[in-house]
Amino acid sequence: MNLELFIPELVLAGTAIAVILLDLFVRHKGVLTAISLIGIAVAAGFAISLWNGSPQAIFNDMLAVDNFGIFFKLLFLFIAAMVILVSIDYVNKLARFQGEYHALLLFATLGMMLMAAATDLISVFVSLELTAISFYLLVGFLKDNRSTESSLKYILLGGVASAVLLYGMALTFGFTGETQLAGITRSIQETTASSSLLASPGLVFGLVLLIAGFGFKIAAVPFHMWAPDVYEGAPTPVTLYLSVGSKVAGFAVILRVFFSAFGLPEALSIDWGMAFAVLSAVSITLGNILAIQQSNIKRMLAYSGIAHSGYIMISLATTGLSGSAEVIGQSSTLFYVVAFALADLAAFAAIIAISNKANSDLIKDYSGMGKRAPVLALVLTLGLISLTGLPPAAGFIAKFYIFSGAAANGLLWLVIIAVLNSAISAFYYLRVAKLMWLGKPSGESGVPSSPALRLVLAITCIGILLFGIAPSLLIKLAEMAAAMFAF
Amino acid sequence: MTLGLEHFLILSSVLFAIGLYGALSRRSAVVILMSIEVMLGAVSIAMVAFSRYVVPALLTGQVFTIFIIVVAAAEATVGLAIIIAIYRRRETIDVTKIDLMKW
Amino acid sequence: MDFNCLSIIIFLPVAGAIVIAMVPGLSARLIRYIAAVFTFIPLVLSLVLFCAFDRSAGMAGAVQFQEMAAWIEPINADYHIGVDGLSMPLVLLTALLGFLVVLISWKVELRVREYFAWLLLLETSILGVFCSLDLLLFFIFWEIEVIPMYFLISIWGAGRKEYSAIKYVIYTLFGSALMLAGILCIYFSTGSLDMIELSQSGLAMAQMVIPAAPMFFLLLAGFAVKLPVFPLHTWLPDAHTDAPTAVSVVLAGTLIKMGGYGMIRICLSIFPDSAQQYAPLLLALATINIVYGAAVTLRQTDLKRLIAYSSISHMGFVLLGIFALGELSLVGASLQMFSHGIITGLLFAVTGLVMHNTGERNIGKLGGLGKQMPAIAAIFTIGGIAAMGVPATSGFIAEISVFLGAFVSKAVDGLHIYTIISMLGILLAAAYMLLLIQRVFLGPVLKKYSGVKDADKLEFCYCAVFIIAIILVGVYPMVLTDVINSGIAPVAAFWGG
Amino acid sequence: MEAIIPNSLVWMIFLLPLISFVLIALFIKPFLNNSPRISGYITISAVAGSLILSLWLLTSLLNTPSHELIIPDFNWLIIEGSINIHLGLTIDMLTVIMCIVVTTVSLMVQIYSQGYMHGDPGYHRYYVYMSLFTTAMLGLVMVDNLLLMYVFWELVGLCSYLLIGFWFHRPAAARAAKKAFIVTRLGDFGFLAAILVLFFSKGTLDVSQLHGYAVAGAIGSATLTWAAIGIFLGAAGKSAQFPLHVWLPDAMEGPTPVSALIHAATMVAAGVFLVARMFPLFEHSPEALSIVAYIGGFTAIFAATMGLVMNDIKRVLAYSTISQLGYMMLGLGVGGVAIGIFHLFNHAFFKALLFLGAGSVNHGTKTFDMRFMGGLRKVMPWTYATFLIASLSIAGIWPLAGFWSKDEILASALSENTLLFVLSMITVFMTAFYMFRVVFMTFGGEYRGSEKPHESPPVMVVPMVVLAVLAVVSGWFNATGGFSHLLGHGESHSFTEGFFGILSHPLPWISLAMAGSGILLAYAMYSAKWISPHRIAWFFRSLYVLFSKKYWMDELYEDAIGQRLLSDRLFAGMKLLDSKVIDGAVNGVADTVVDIGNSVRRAQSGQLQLYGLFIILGVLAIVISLLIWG
Repeated sequence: MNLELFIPELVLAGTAIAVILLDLFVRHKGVLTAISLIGIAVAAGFAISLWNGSPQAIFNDMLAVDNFGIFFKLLFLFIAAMVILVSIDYVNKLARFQGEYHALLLFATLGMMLMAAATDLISVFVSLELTAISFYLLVGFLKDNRSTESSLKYILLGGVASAVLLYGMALTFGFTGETQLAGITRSIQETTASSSLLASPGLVFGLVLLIAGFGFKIAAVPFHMWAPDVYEGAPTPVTLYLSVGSKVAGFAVILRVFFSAFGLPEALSIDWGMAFAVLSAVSITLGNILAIQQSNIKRMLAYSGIAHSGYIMISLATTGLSGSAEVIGQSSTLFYVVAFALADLAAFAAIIAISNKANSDLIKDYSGMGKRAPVLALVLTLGLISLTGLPPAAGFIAKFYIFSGAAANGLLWLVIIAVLNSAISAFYYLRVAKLMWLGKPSGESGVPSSPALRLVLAITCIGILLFGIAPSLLIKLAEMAAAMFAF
Repeated sequence: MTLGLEHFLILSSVLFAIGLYGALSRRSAVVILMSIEVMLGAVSIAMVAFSRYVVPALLTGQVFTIFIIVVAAAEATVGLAIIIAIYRRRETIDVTKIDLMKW
Repeated sequence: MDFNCLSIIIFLPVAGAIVIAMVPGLSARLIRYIAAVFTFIPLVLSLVLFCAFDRSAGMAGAVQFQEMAAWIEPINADYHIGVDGLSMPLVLLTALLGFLVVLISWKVELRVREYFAWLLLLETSILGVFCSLDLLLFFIFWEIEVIPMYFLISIWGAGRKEYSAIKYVIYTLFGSALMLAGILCIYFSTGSLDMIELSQSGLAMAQMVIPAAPMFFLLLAGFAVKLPVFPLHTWLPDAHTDAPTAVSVVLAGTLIKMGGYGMIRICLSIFPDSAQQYAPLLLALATINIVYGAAVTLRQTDLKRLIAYSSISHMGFVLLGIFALGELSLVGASLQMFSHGIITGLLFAVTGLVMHNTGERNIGKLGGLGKQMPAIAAIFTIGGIAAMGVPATSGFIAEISVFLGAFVSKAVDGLHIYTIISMLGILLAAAYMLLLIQRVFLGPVLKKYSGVKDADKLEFCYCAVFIIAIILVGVYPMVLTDVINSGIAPVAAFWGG
Repeated sequence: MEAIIPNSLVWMIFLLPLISFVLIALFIKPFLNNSPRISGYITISAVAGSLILSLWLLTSLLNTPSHELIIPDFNWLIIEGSINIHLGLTIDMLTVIMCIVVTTVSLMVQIYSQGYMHGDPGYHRYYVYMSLFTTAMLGLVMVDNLLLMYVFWELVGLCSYLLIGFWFHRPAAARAAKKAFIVTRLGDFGFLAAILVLFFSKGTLDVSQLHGYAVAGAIGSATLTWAAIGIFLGAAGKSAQFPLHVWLPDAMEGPTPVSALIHAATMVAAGVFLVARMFPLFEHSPEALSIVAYIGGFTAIFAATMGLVMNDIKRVLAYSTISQLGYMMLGLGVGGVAIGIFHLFNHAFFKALLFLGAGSVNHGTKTFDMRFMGGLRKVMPWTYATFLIASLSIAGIWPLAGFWSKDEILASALSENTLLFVLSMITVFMTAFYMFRVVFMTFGGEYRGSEKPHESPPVMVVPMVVLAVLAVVSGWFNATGGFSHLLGHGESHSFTEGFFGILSHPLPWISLAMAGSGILLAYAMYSAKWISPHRIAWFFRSLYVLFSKKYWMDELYEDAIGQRLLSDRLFAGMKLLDSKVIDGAVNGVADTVVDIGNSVRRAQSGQLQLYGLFIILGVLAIVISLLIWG
């Protein structure tokens, strides 16, 4: 086995451990941030060097090293770096356990990287749990009423969801005799002719349980109900990571698992494609409708995140329905998650700075922010515009890309539901923008932001506009990453 | 009567249902955590049974089960820690009263 | 042309917006001058293009001043712009109004920097719509307009401004959402986003996954909201009523023209058969727009709301001209778009002056202003006369072309009836305009308005520009019809000229 | 002036007033607002120039065998294969006669206005409008294309609007202006429809081409009839024919010279001109022609009845105008172009004179109400003399102008339709009565007003004298049928035996008797006071009320139809529909979405076990739906 292929993960694990250990010795906690960032940078460097090599399997086919995985790994590393940077401004609330905080962030990142690479149900499960457990802790990190409540809700519901997922895996394993994703496909193909495997509801039931288990991760309706509560109570950087990291990782896993194991039309791909289409319609609609009335901005973004999961699920549905001939479903997922991550990062970075100052997450306290902190307000507005899906932000191209795949695969009805919902979503996104620019400021003082935060703001803004105006590059990368699915 | 796969599966699904019922109905967070453990146990049984009956030559299911056990332990640990943290602040672990955040 | 004139026209305003927004420490006065310069140059350039536009018969339908660059290769989207006879006048109109609204906004004192930045961004977006030859590019420009409009109405507006602003946005987004779906369908039926290619080959290259009719209606929905077509029109009165003067001018002058433009450029050119099949429905709606819009106008009591409703009626003529599917009627529709742009632009501008100088917008409370503000009264009367379609103004030429064209068009059955009913519109137009003039400017002088200001030099100047344009087109329509016809001829050829 | 007029000078007939308009509007009014009289001089010289050129044009035409001139044209609106409108002039006798009428009356009125409008704050504005009107009126009679005729048709209407509302601070003037425009536009609806029909049918709007098609029978008879009716509807609006006559009496709110020029001599006659211009169409549609005749005949007597009872001098004249316009229409309908136009020609002079006289009286007494006049023959002798001449002329007393044209109409009516003849004979009586009622009430008896009356200045009197001369002699042009001959259209029913020869027929004696008895009755009631007008009014009280209330047509149009039915019911209903139903639906949908959101939100109760339950329910839902549809 070639361990070189595993270097990024090793570096990250090493960094995490190093951070915990260093925490015991160093006084200046800024060092921890620096080390974490360096570790991420090094890991990213190695990951880049692996880009576009021939796909390989490691650890007995437990993990794959391919463009698809690397694309996500780089994305997670980028997001992690951004989250660490914005956490600096949040640090007064996390003063005590900085080492653990960073280490947990890194472990969560590691888990997500493994999720993107996992090619066996076992490794999928383990990496999923690594991520989840790190997050259970991170969510409760503030130890106040809300934070702990979030954490409790998350872990208990997460436990149930894990059990459901596992039962699905067990059934899949039981009916195919394989935990290897590729093996499952093979087994299904072999038995299609001879036995009535597919006719038995067992495998379908297993598939449904898998959908439910993963649906929990990506907060798809009706498995979404934890998300608003958890998002609201968690420390804001963690909320951010949860909404862009954990969710995106969920999609990475879903793509890999469903496409590798059930990707052929005869292997239920039409069934899960339709299931995702329906879930997507419900998620988009409910997410948007519920977001309208929210008064807490984090909660609003949680619901908006549910809607965005719905949009991404359109591409999953496309993937399921289009079969193996084209990769637009997958590549549009990849593009969308990047655009979504950038927009959410921008929005949350601004929210962190503002809520630090205002000591509140209520939307009404954003009144007049355009006067008090024009740059933050501008970035938040841009982020919201991108989330709405208006040009020239990346969110528009992302939606266009996803919808174009869906329209081509007979999902016009879903596209229409989705585009109409985009219009509804403008209502609550613009409400925040309106309040910031039109409302009366509650105070005179400006909102301070650290250089790190400003860096995040700058990077995300550039990203949003760059991928909104000249998306070719990212689309090409996404297509390269998705190319492994074409067979 | 010999024990067949279906017996194990019935056992497993009954156990899973019991665990699920417990998780959704009991008020104490600790009991819920235990119920989740029951569900995971149910899955383990199914896993091992499948392994034994479907692919007797391999140990896939067993290996999987070991991972499940490990993860369940980790999860329980973390869960208990969180429950303790909650109890410290609110002096209750009744999940129906932990509803600060809603709507 | 080596020199990328169109790109410069499109992007200069947004460059101005960036300068205004980013350069710190600009005084309000300087900002105004910057805005004026960054809109004046596009105006001059578009005038140059208008004059340089090749009107010869051989160039009929040809797109001129094209620029093309690869943009998003994976989905075949290009940066492709150019103008033909259909869009050239609208580009000119947009550039003209773009400059004039800066002058109209000269007295805005609230948050000057943001105001002009948004205004300039708005101009770029509209210009982009008229110049785009790629569906994705078109749609992007189409959507960009929403954000500036939202802020312009909700910050600088009056009355229920936030309600109106969000109503505008939601309506527009619903329309454009459906339009996006339509564009996607076209894209996946044909694999192309190039508007020229699509209009030339129609759906011939389509692998018809989706029948043409749904695509046609999806696209039409977006345009119908913008035009606006009954019953999708209720955003317009609200938006106009509460928008600041300059924004009303842009909204009435150019923004809603995007709807008519889109119908001709996309719905008609790409779906000639569907257009013909469903024309009776749209003609019926056009008739309703005209007559119903005018009838509702008659009962309005708010100055701006009245003019807003009159726009609905007037845009009905555009719809009538478009779906009569005759060459002359289409030329008439295009003329009406241009003409309505300058006429209603003028009316909103001068209404703004009345409201600003008297502080009153309720028609019932105004009166006798002809004595106190003679210049404004004269200007308004000229605008009103043009809106009634009195000859020697552009309104007459446009409406008569629509009527003549629609009446003689043989593409659709029953056009005679639609046309005759629509003619009631000009009768009602006379009624509401004269009633308005009578109530506001005529009658005994009211004491409470003694000493109100009349138009000052600047205001007089920009109104004069509008008036000159109105009269010029009215007296010598060929100045526009030559250009327009070169764009319309290939479209009209679908239904045998 | 033997030489043929150059084309460029033909254009100048139309362009001179236009230049005057532009000059005054763009330079004099903005920059020389304080220099009095200059606008008037410019306008007068421009119109005088046009008049001279018109006369030259007339002689040129007389010297041309075909009595027609072809003037090369300019492209105006050309869309290859769709429409082809050239701006060209058609110069035939009809045009020239109209040009002469328009420029003559206009010139007189402009001169008169120098006195009448002196010192008015809107003096320059007045001449702006007047110049524009003259331009448009000349354009209307000269152009050779139906669409361009419509252009100028509307423009004269616009000028009429502006001039009626000239004193716009008076609510009545503002209302009257609006009413005039809207009512005439109602008629224009028909004109426009006719244009559409003709364009649809033949693809051209060139007048001479349309004539050609009509004469050749190339236009279907139904099309032709509809087109002709449409055109007549337009004409009826402009010429205030029943039922669109209601605007003209109110239009008297404008300055009196305006009434003289626009609402007596020229613009209101444009409807008659239009029918004459398009006469070949009417000729080939008997139905349309009889509609013209009946409407004209009815309007003549109908308006006259109202003229009997009015106390406002201008209103009497207004109803008289409507009545005379009815005569003209009748003449067109029963006799042809020459007869109608000949009456138009004569009427222009004497009616303009009557209005100028009324203006002069008003200048002296500051009122239009005849109950506050009387005895003015002593203080205003010139006005009295000219007014009397005009009154005799309009009453149709031999050998004044009115006699000649009116008798031709009567003669034609007699040969065509007895009913119309009887009606118009009665009208002759009424005309004489109401005109002399005016004469006696105004100039006879003793002065009843408070203002000290005085004769008008020479600048006003001279035009009246000139017009008085014309009001006497203009009828003589056709004493031997010369006028009819020039116009050429149709057979002349007139007595062309010459100046005295006409008296050898019985008909003139009948009409003279009717007129004479009208005058006698007026004398008996208002001068000699043999019969009390009040007793007559009481005796015929129902008729009196009917006439003085103008048959309640204003109430019917404005209150019942305009306000109650349309505005308050239909339009208000539509507005309600718009705000409540259509917009309400939109807001309702939005509110519903929010409401749904609010109720669904309740499920998010904060109870984590409920959340878990939803996960399980979700699984079951997917399973069930897969079982059903999968």
